[in-house]
This record gives sequence, C-alpha cells and structure tokens, in this order.
Amino acid sequence: MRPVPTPQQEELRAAVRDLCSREVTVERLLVWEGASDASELALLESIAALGWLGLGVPVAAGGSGACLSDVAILVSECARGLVPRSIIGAVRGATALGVIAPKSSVLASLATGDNRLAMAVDEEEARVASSFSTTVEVEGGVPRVRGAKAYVPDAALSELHLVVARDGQGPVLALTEAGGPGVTIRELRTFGGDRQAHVRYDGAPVVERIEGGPAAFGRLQEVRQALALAEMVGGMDAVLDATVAYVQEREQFGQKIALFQAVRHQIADMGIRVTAARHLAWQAITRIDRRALCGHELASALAYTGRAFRDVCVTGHHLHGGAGFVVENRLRFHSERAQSLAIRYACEAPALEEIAGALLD
Amino acid sequence: MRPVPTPQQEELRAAVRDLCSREVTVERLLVWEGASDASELALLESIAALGWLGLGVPVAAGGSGACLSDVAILVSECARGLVPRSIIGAVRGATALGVIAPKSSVLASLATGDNRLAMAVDEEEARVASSFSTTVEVEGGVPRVRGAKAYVPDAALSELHLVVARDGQGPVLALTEAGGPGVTIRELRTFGGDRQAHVRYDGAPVVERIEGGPAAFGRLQEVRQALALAEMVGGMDAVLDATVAYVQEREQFGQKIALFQAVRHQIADMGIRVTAARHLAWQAITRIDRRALCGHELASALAYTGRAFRDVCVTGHHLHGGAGFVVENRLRFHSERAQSLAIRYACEAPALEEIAGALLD
Amino acid sequence: MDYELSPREQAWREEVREFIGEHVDEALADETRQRGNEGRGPRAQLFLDALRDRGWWGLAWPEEYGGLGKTALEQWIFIDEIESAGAPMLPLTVTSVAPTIMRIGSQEQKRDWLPKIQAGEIEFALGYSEAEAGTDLASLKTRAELDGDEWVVNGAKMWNTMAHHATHNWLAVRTEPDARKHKGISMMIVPMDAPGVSVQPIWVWPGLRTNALFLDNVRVPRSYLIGERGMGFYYAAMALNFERLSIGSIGMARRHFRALVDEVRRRVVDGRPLREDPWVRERLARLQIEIDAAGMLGLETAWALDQGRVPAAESSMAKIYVSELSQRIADVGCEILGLNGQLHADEARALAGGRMQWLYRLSPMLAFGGGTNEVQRDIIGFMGFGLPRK
Amino acid sequence: MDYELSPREQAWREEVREFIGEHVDEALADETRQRGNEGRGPRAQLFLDALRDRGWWGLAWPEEYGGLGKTALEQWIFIDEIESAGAPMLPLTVTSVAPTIMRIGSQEQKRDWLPKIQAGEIEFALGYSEAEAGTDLASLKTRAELDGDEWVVNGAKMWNTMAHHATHNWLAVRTEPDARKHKGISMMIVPMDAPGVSVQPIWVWPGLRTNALFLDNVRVPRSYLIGERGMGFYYAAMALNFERLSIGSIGMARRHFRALVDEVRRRVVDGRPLREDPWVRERLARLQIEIDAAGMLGLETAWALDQGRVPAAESSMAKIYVSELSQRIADVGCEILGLNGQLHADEARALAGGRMQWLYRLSPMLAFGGGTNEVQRDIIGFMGFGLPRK
Repeated sequence: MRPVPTPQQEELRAAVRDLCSREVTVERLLVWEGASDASELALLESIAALGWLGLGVPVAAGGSGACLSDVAILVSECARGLVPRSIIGAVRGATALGVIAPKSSVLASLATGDNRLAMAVDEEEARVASSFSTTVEVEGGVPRVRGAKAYVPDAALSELHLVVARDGQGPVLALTEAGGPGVTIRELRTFGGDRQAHVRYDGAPVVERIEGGPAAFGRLQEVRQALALAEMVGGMDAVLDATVAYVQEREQFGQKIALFQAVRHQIADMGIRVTAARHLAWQAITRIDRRALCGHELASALAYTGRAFRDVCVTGHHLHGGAGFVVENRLRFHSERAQSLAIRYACEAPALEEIAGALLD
Repeated sequence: MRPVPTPQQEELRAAVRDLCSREVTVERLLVWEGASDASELALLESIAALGWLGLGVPVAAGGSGACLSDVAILVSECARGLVPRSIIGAVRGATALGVIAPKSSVLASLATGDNRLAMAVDEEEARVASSFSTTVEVEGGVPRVRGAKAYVPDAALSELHLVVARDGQGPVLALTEAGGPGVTIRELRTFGGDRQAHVRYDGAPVVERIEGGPAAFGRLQEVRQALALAEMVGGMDAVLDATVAYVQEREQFGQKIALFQAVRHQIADMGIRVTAARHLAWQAITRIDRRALCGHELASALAYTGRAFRDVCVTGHHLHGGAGFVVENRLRFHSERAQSLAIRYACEAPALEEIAGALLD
Repeated sequence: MDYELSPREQAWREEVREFIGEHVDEALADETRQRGNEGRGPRAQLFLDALRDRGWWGLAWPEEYGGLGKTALEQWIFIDEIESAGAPMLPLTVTSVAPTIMRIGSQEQKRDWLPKIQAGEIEFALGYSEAEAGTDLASLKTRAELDGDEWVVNGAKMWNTMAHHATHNWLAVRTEPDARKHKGISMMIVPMDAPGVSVQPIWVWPGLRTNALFLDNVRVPRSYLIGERGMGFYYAAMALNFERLSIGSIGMARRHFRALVDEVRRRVVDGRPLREDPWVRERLARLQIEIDAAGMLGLETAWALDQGRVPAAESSMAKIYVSELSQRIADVGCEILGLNGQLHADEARALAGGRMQWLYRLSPMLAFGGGTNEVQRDIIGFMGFGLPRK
Repeated sequence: MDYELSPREQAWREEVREFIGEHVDEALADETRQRGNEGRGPRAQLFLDALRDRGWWGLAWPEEYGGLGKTALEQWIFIDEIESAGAPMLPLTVTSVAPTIMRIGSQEQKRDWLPKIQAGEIEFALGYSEAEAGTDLASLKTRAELDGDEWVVNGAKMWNTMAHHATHNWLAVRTEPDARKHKGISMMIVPMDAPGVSVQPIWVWPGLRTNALFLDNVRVPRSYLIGERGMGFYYAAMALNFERLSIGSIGMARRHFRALVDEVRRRVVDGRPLREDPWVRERLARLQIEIDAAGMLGLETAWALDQGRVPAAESSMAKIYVSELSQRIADVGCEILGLNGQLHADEARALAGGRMQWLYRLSPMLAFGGGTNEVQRDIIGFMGFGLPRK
C-alpha cells in the first residue's frame, strides 16, 4: 500500500511538468485546436527523443520496457499539462501495441515516433464489439479489412491503424497502413478540437495480424481504459489546482471569494471527488498493470472518474466565472477533454450494468 | 392560474391549524405512536363533528360535497399538523369511496365517522394490480373475497375494507366487513408507528361491489395519490418552517447558525424543492379533481414530491442536529411519514417508467 | 388552487404559436445558433421586424408608451414559446433598456430615445460588469466626471456582449465618487461612435463573442445621464426585474431536451432501438421531471409579478434550477449520443444538431452569469425565508 | 503506486477474519442491534472478553503499555472487518480514553487508571457536548473549581451516551474561566457514583438511548484532572485523532448494503426476480461505486496516519462521504424493499433484518454528529487546500 508515486515516478512527473510549462503555451493550444503545426511536431519529436513514446514498449523492440503504471504516470502528467491529444494518442498507441503484441515488427517505429498508431475501434451504430460490422477476410490470398470505423482519433495523422474487426468468430486486431490502398479518411470537426475521423476500409490489406483473439482485444481495451483513467486523473488535478488558486486570488464584495463558505465547500466537494477518483483510478491502473483486476473494479473506477472529472470541471467553471470562460483559459480545454474522454472510455450505462451483473447475476 | 388556496380554503386551513395546535401535542403523538387511545378517538370525533370526514362525500350521502381539492387542503393541513394517520386515513377512505361510488350505501356512515374504511390494495409479492392474487368469486350464490392483502393501513381500526381484487378479468373493488366471517387481521409493527396489518380474506362475503371495473380502480388510485401528494406537501412545509425557525434560533461559534452561508444555502435548496414540489403536486391534484390529467404529470409530481419530501427531511434533520433527533421532536414524525408515503404512493421506478413511456414509446 | 390558463391566456398562447408557426423554421433556428452574438442574420432581422409590425416589441411596455401592457404571465407564455421554438428573443434594448427609460427618464429623455428604440434605429449594448466587478456590481470603477455640460467617461467594461453591433452603450458609471458605493453610480448612454470608445473582442467557450469596452475620455452630453444621479445601482436592479421572466425560463432547455428525445426515438445502436435502453429511459424520465419542476418555478415568478410583488426569491429559484438543469441535460445528452455527441454543430452528421456539446459549453455561464447561483441562494434565504443578513 | 496489502497486512486480515468467523454469528449481531446503547449483552461481553484475551484491546496502544502497536492500516483492517461483520466495536474507553491517558497522564495517573481499563473493570462515558456546545465544543460551560484538594464540578452535559452503564465519565470542563475559551478547558475523570451526579435518559430517533448528565457540586480529587490544566480542548482533539479511522469507516454501510443485495437476489415481485428490474440494478450499481469510492478515502486516512501525518482533511472527506452515503443506501434500500421496508426490525418478516428503515433513522446523526459535515468541509478547505480561514 503506497497510494503515491515512487520517487522515480515523481522524477518522470517533474520532467513532464517542466516540459509542459515550457512548450505547452496557451497560444499554441489555440493553434493546435485548429490543426497540427510545426510546434506540435516539434513537441512530438522532443517527447520521442526523451524516450517517452517508447516508455511502455519492450526493450527488445527499442523501447524502455517500463510498466503500464509508469506510462500512466507519463500520460497523467501530459494530460495535466495539456499536451496535445495527438501526442498522448501516440503514447497510447505504442503502449497498447507493446502490451498486446510485444514482438510486433512495427513497434520500434512507434517507439521512435517514426510511425504513429491510431486505434480504429468504434463504429457509428455499434457500441459493443459483437455488433461491429468491420471484417477481416482473406481475399486473393491476402487478409483484407472491410468496413467503416467512426471517430478514430488521429486517423489522418497516423501512419498505421490498428483495426478491431471480426473474422466470423470473435474480434480480431489487424494492422493496416493509413496511406495504403482502400483506406479513405474523412476528418471530423469535434467540439474539443481534437482530430478524429471516419475511416472506410475497402479491402485494405492487413500488414500484420495481432494474435491472441478476443483475449488480446480484451487486454487492448483494458490498456486503453487504464490510460484514459490516467488522463482523467491528470486533468482533474489540474482543474482542482487552478480553481483553488483562483478562489484565493479573486475578490468580490471586498474579500477573497475563498472566504465565502459556499465557495470553500465547493472546493471541499471537488477535493473529495478528485481524491476518491484518483485512488479508484490508480488502483484500477496498477491492477490492470499486474493483471490482477477483481470483479467490477475497473467499471467502478471508470464510472466514478468519468463523472467526477466532468463534475469537477463544471464546478471549476462555476467558481472561475467569466475568467475561466474565455477561450484562452486552460480550464475549458480540460472540460472538453473531460467530456470527450468520458464519452469514449467511461460511459456510465455499461459500467453500471457490469457492476450490477457482478452484484446480482 | 392561481397557485394559492382560495379564501375559503384558507379558512379551512386556519381551522385545521387551530385544531392541531390545541389537540396534537407531542405528548399525545408519543402515545399514539404505540396505540390508539381515547384522545385519538376524541380527535376523530371532533373532526367528524366539524364535518371534515365527509368533506368529500356527496351531499346526497350526508357529506359536504366539497371537491377533491378542498379535501386535499384539509389533508395537507392535517399532515402539517401531524394529525394521526388513522384519522387522515378515515378522510381518505370516505373521500375515495365518495368519488368512485357516490351512491354507496355505506358512505353516510363514513361521513359521520360511525364507520371507517380501510383500503386493502397492496400484496406482499405484487406491486401491480395485474399480479394481484386476491379474487372475488361467487360461491354458493354469494360473492366472496379470497386472498391476502399486505400493509393495509388501519385494517384493525376500520369497520369496512375496500378490497382490490380480480374476478378473472380486470381489477374489481369490493367492500367487506372487517369484523365479518373469514377475515383475519394480523397487525404489524412499522417503523413509523402507524397501524398497518396483513389481512387474510378466506371467503369473506362482499357487502357491496363497486361498479366501474378497471376505470374505478384507476380513479381510486388517482384519488389516493392526490391525497398522498397533499400529505407530502403539508409535511414538507412543516419541516421547512421548523428548520427556518431553528437556524435563526440556534447559536454556535457565537452566531446564529443561519448566518453561516452553508446553512443558508441548504435552506435555499430546501425552499426550491418545496416550492417546486408544491406546485407540481397541486397542479396534479387540481387536474385529478377536474379529470384533466395530461400525460405523465401525475407520475412526475409523485416522483418529484416523494423524493423532495425525503430530501427535505434529511436536510431538516441535519440542520437541527441533536435537537431534532430526540424522539420528542416533531421533525422525526414527518420524516417517518415522508418515507412511508413515498414507499406506498410515490415509488420512483414505476413513475420513471411511465414518464419514459410517454416520452419514447 | 388553479393551474389552468384563462381563456384569454390560452388564446394568447395560440396566437403566439400561430405566429411562430408562420415565421419560424429550422433555417431561422440554425441561423440564430450559427450567428451566436455576431449580430442578427437576415432571417432574424425579418423575424424581429415581423414582431415589431405585430406590435409585439411593446409586449411588456405600458400602454401609455404604445405598449400592449401584457401581464407577466402573458409575457412568460411569449418567452416560453419563442425560446422553445429557437427563435431570436427580443433585444435587451426593447425588453430592458426601453422600459427602464420609460420609468426613470425625464420627459425629454423619453422623447429623445423611445421613438428611436421603437423604430429599431438604435440598439444598446449593456455595460454593467467590469473585470473586478461582476457579481459585486456596486464595486464598479468606470467613472464619469462633469466638465461643463458634458460627462467625461473613463474606464473599461467587460462582457459588453453586443458592443460590436450596437449603436449605443447603456452604461453604469460612477458619478459620485464620494458617496457610499451603492449610492455613487448612475446610468448613462454612450454612443458607440463617440471618440475614445473602443471595443476589443473576447471569445468565450461556447464559440460566442463578447467584448471588452474601453472608454478613454469619452465625452457625452449632460442629458445622456438617464434618471437621477447616484441611483444607477437601483436602476440596474430595476432592469433586472424586467428580465426575471427570461432568466428562469425553461424554454431553451425544453427545446434541447426535445431534440434529444427525438433523436433517441429514431436511433438504433447495437441493433436495438436506443429508446429501449433502460439507462436511457431512466435518464430522460428524470430530466423530464426536472423540466416540469423548473417550469413551475417560472410560472410562479410570473404569477407573483402579476400580484404586484417583486419575486426576488421566486426568480432566483427558477434561475438556479434552469441553469443547473441545463448542465445536466447537456451531460446526459452527450452521453446518450455517445461519440457522435462530440461532433461540431456544423458537421452534417451531428445528432440533435450538435446541441448537446454546445449546451455543455454554454451551461456554466448560465450558473455564474446574471448573478452567481451563490448570490441567488443568498437572496432566497433573505427574501424568501427572512434569514438574517450578515 | 501500490494499492495492495503487504503479506503481513494480508495475514492480519486473515487472522481477524478467522477470529470473527469463530466468534461472530447472527445471534451476536442481532443482540448488538437490539441492545442499542443499552449496555452490552451477554454475547457481546463474551466477544469483547475474547478480544481482550487475544490482546486486541491493545491493538492501537503503544507497545510500552502492553499494546500491539499495530499500524493505522492494520487498525483500519480490524475496524473494517468488525463493522462489516456487525460485531460490537471496542469500547471508546479502550480506543479513545486509554490512549489519551497514555499520552497526557502523569506517571501516577497512568498507574491509577490504565490497569483498571486493561482489566475491563471500569468504563467511561464521554462527556464533551453540552446543549449549547455541540459542534462548537470550545463554548462549553460546565465548570470545575478547586476547593482545597478537590475539584467541585457543576454543569450539564448532553449526548452522554453510555452514562447509564459507565463507571466513570471522561469530562471536558472549564477550569480557567478567565482564559480564552479554547485555553480554559481541562479533562477530568468523574466517578458516576459521586454524590451530585445524576443521569436523565434521552431517547433518539433510531430507538437508541443517550443521556443528559447533571453535575451538582460534584467533588473529585485534584488528581482526577488528567494532563495539564487548560489543555482539555487540545486533548479532545487528540482523542478525535484516535477515532479518525472509525468515523470514516465504510464497514457498517457495506454490511447493510450487502444485506440489501442479498435480499434483492432472493426476492420475486410481480412474478419476476427483483434483480432483473433495471431501476434496481442501476441503483445498486451506483451505490456500489460510492462504496468503492468511500473505501478509498478511509484507506488514504489510514495510510496518511502511518506516514506520521494528522490526516485532518482525509478523515473529514471519509466522514462526509460515509455519512451521506449511508443516507442514500437507506433511501434506496427502503424503496427497493417497498412496503416491507417499513417493518420494524422485530417483525420476523422484515426483509434485510429491518435494517434499511433503521439506517434511514440513524444516518442523519452520522452527518451532524462528530463535527457537522459543514465543519468537516471547512476543515478540508483549510487543511487540505490551504484556503484562508475567516
């Protein structure tokens, strides 16, 4: 029992924080909202150079071979510092592939940042894998992907796509080239300004098939969710810190607004939510890391953390008032990510049903 | 649009309030919690003498022929003043029968208080009428009731039972005599100290069968729910008033606790809930009265008011602290009724499902 | 007790609905959403002209000023219907500035300004808040000093939303620096083309523009101070009174909720109608209950106004309820729509018109703007329940 | 980051569970519930004796006093298991009074009192609160004046829960009337059989008895003032520190929730298993999440204690969470059980042992007692986030 980072993790954290304070300025955030630019690529390169893209990639594949919890520390701190989602996505892609396919031939290129991996999971009309309509089938001796994936993060920025498809049995995982034949990418405007796309795979050839079947897919989901928890916790911390600072600085009616009991109590309630969420999240992350998840605890952590992050953002906005509402304030970037992460990784309904199932069925 | 009582209703209200302030003392409440006593009977007789038992009974049957809204005013004020539930139940029984069977031969005796009517609706394993197992069947030329009813309020105090049963088709309503053959009453200890019982009807003869079939049952439910709304609103008002008074009287840390913003804001939130509930409830009551309910509005009023009453009680207890926690404080009687009324009349799940049905199906 | 509209009120509702049926379509609602605070589009202008032709600009004005003198309940019906249809609301110039001038202005001031407002020739931005004086309006620092027959105005205003389209600003300024802070403020009209007035855009999260307004030795005639000197704080409070019905209106929330419900009725996910999902059913039913409750609070505010009371507590209740409920609708809406809920409103595939994410971004403002919900709760305590002030 | 129990902690948990398995049955849990505050029943006495024989009374005591010096996390495990099993908790005499005496008492005082506590010969009621000094403890008025070698105590205490069974009272009294109010209080032991001590029962809503304690010229030896004069307020705060793990423990809530879940798994309503009802599933799942969250806050409190910190903010968080959650469990529980949920626990047919309505009545006390949740939120603001005090 040691619900705080190790000294090494604290070092990593400090390094990320330092990088963010230098590189992630509000001016850049406003630019990155529109499109990737040179400064975003430069930041990606810096992060690659620090070895962070390959942090969770096995040493044999050119990475650092760190555990998932260490990668989660990195991701959490990147989220806190508002590192572009495309870069967090690159870390996520490399880590996920590192976990489910530690011998994949493309891993080395992900660790260096030469390639990026987008994960094409969701479909427009399907929320569970058993409803996916995308398939992998052998045509003319070559396995090919057919189908449409929706809301694929960074699809156009990434050289490789990891597509979750079906082969007549369970879900299978196939790598394709984003620039290869049969891949059509249509970018979407999302309210959070991240870069998602609808992707059609019309017989796109499979570069590499990930072995492991449904278990590999299950593990992929766990890793994605673990890193989403890390992102949420990092963002939540940032919002709480910013709000605590603001209420001690802003004056109305002749006093710091922190002196109003109603304000203090909202901070206290934010604190409770953030604290509980942090521990639930890290407990789940560390147990995913050591493959020791029990029962409903991932569902519980996701549902609680997703809700808490959004609620904390709402309170943060409320206490910031107009000052937090201008587009230049970092707060709203966190609020966008809160909603976006919750929608993708922490939907309440399936989590509740999983927990209910564990309790009652 | 006149979301306040009429002058006549205000007069009735004042008369009830006056009676309660004289007759409903804490000492008596503590006695009545254990069992009916002479003072409770005397209060029943006073109320009967004032014509209030028969307020909603048609003039032709010896009542005052007032509308349901007027009865609701009476009930609401009785609830506010903590008139024993058995007496509110007598009003409810007479009113309900007056509405669904205005020519019933027993009405006159209910209006005078010579008889009381208990309503035997719920069953242990059934929440909806279509699952009721109690039947009315003709045996030896006489219609008889067979089955078990659960949690029947005031079953042992009442001379007559209105039993909701089935006759092979929809629900039917049958009057039986509580003291007649084939009726076994087993009283229950309930946490609210009201007087409920399990009742077995083993071929109890039907004294009178209420015509109107399922429609009459539907109307019965509406009337019961309307009066439950009135009870809830009256109780809620009492809790809010008591709490507002208490926070202006209690001092801690050298000041009235009302001066703490966190306390004030809890009062404000109680006020919002009570105000919204009051209007939702009275809108539903008045529309039930004029048979003009639209869509989901009764479900909405019940769900909101039931939840609000319980929440307001919880906040009331919280702000009263120890002072409201002693058995002699009226607050806890209201809290008991809040839970009891919500469980019987304002369950959330069916209300939500009805509303969802109206929206989506 | 009676919760029914009178035949006259019912007829009025029908009349408003009919008007809306004739003049509002999706294209107008889309234009209104897309323009945000970027001034009126052509469709909105047509709509507002039609409202004026109908005499409805003067809906809430006393009859002596050519108004219809509608009751508060009738105004509430109007606001509810307009908002619920997604049509543009009457400008604050008409609903807030004009009625204030009618009550506090001199005969001359009324003669100077009201006809121009009635003709739609001028439009005001409202300049109350400053960077350091938001909820605490009485602390404002923008000052005006008399120099001969002219006021010289210096200072800066924040959240001066319509400044980049308005012809004039309706400004709260400190004219009595030595008086107690509530007693030192006056209301003043400043033409936007006066030398020394400048506007700087401020973009806020929902994609809306507002402005900072800078006043650098701006000179306006003495007569542009409206009403009495030093009474500005109370005039601002009076203006608030005219907005009580709007700030607690549930119309907009209901419209967005309806769009969400419509989408749920249509949508199929994982091969199953979304409306069969128990979680979706439960969430939507809960929101419906809350919408019903919020509606009653608005109705009570209107009714209290018609009784001649200042429904401070009632309108604060409605404001709190609607603002907090809007946030919940947005949250539930985003989750129900799933990943699609993130799509920008301009994406053709965005379900429910992309409104849920927009409402998610807008709602915080509803809670902290227009007097934070903390202040509203204080007001409820003081005014509604007689709790002591500090 | 690491959330796993160490092998030693895991073994300790197993040991506690094994002990509970041997010594706790439904009859003991029923007796504990039925007796309320009416003193220990025979089964509870046996259980507590067994705990003492095992040396577990000294679980949290320093080793120099014959204690086991268990870590906070180990104590937390113990509390969690005992509560979750519904067994009687160690008396406050053992968990709160004794450790305070160990830290503040003179050698003589320790020699006088600790062996009797260890032997179970004496038991204390805790006399802090007064009618006008609840959350605001420093305002207490009960006073003690030196008269020769004796203190003369006069005043009244409220919520003196164990007074009618205790042999002694552990009393906060004002001994320095001229000092500032926090500095004028001392801790004193008053034998219950001293002339002038009287007890009046107070019954509270959940059916529990507590007492008012009256002190009328009660004389106690000078040496019965424990520790230093005027330090009583701080000693009370110290005692609170020993209770931090208990007040935020989720064990009881979890036990009641488990009883509810078990009942749902068994029950059939309208011909359909209750566990298939989507509303029931949703409610229970939400409660489970909250229980998980509350558990983490308790764990953090224990961990922080073991780091040598006073986890004021952490334990306040846990206290708020558990108290508010208990109310929700009770509400959901009552509604799920339906009309049966109203049955008194003594009715054989009462589902889940009639616990839901009992918890409904008990929970308000959890929120206002032990320092109201308002004060806890203030503490979180000050201690957890460095917000300014008034």
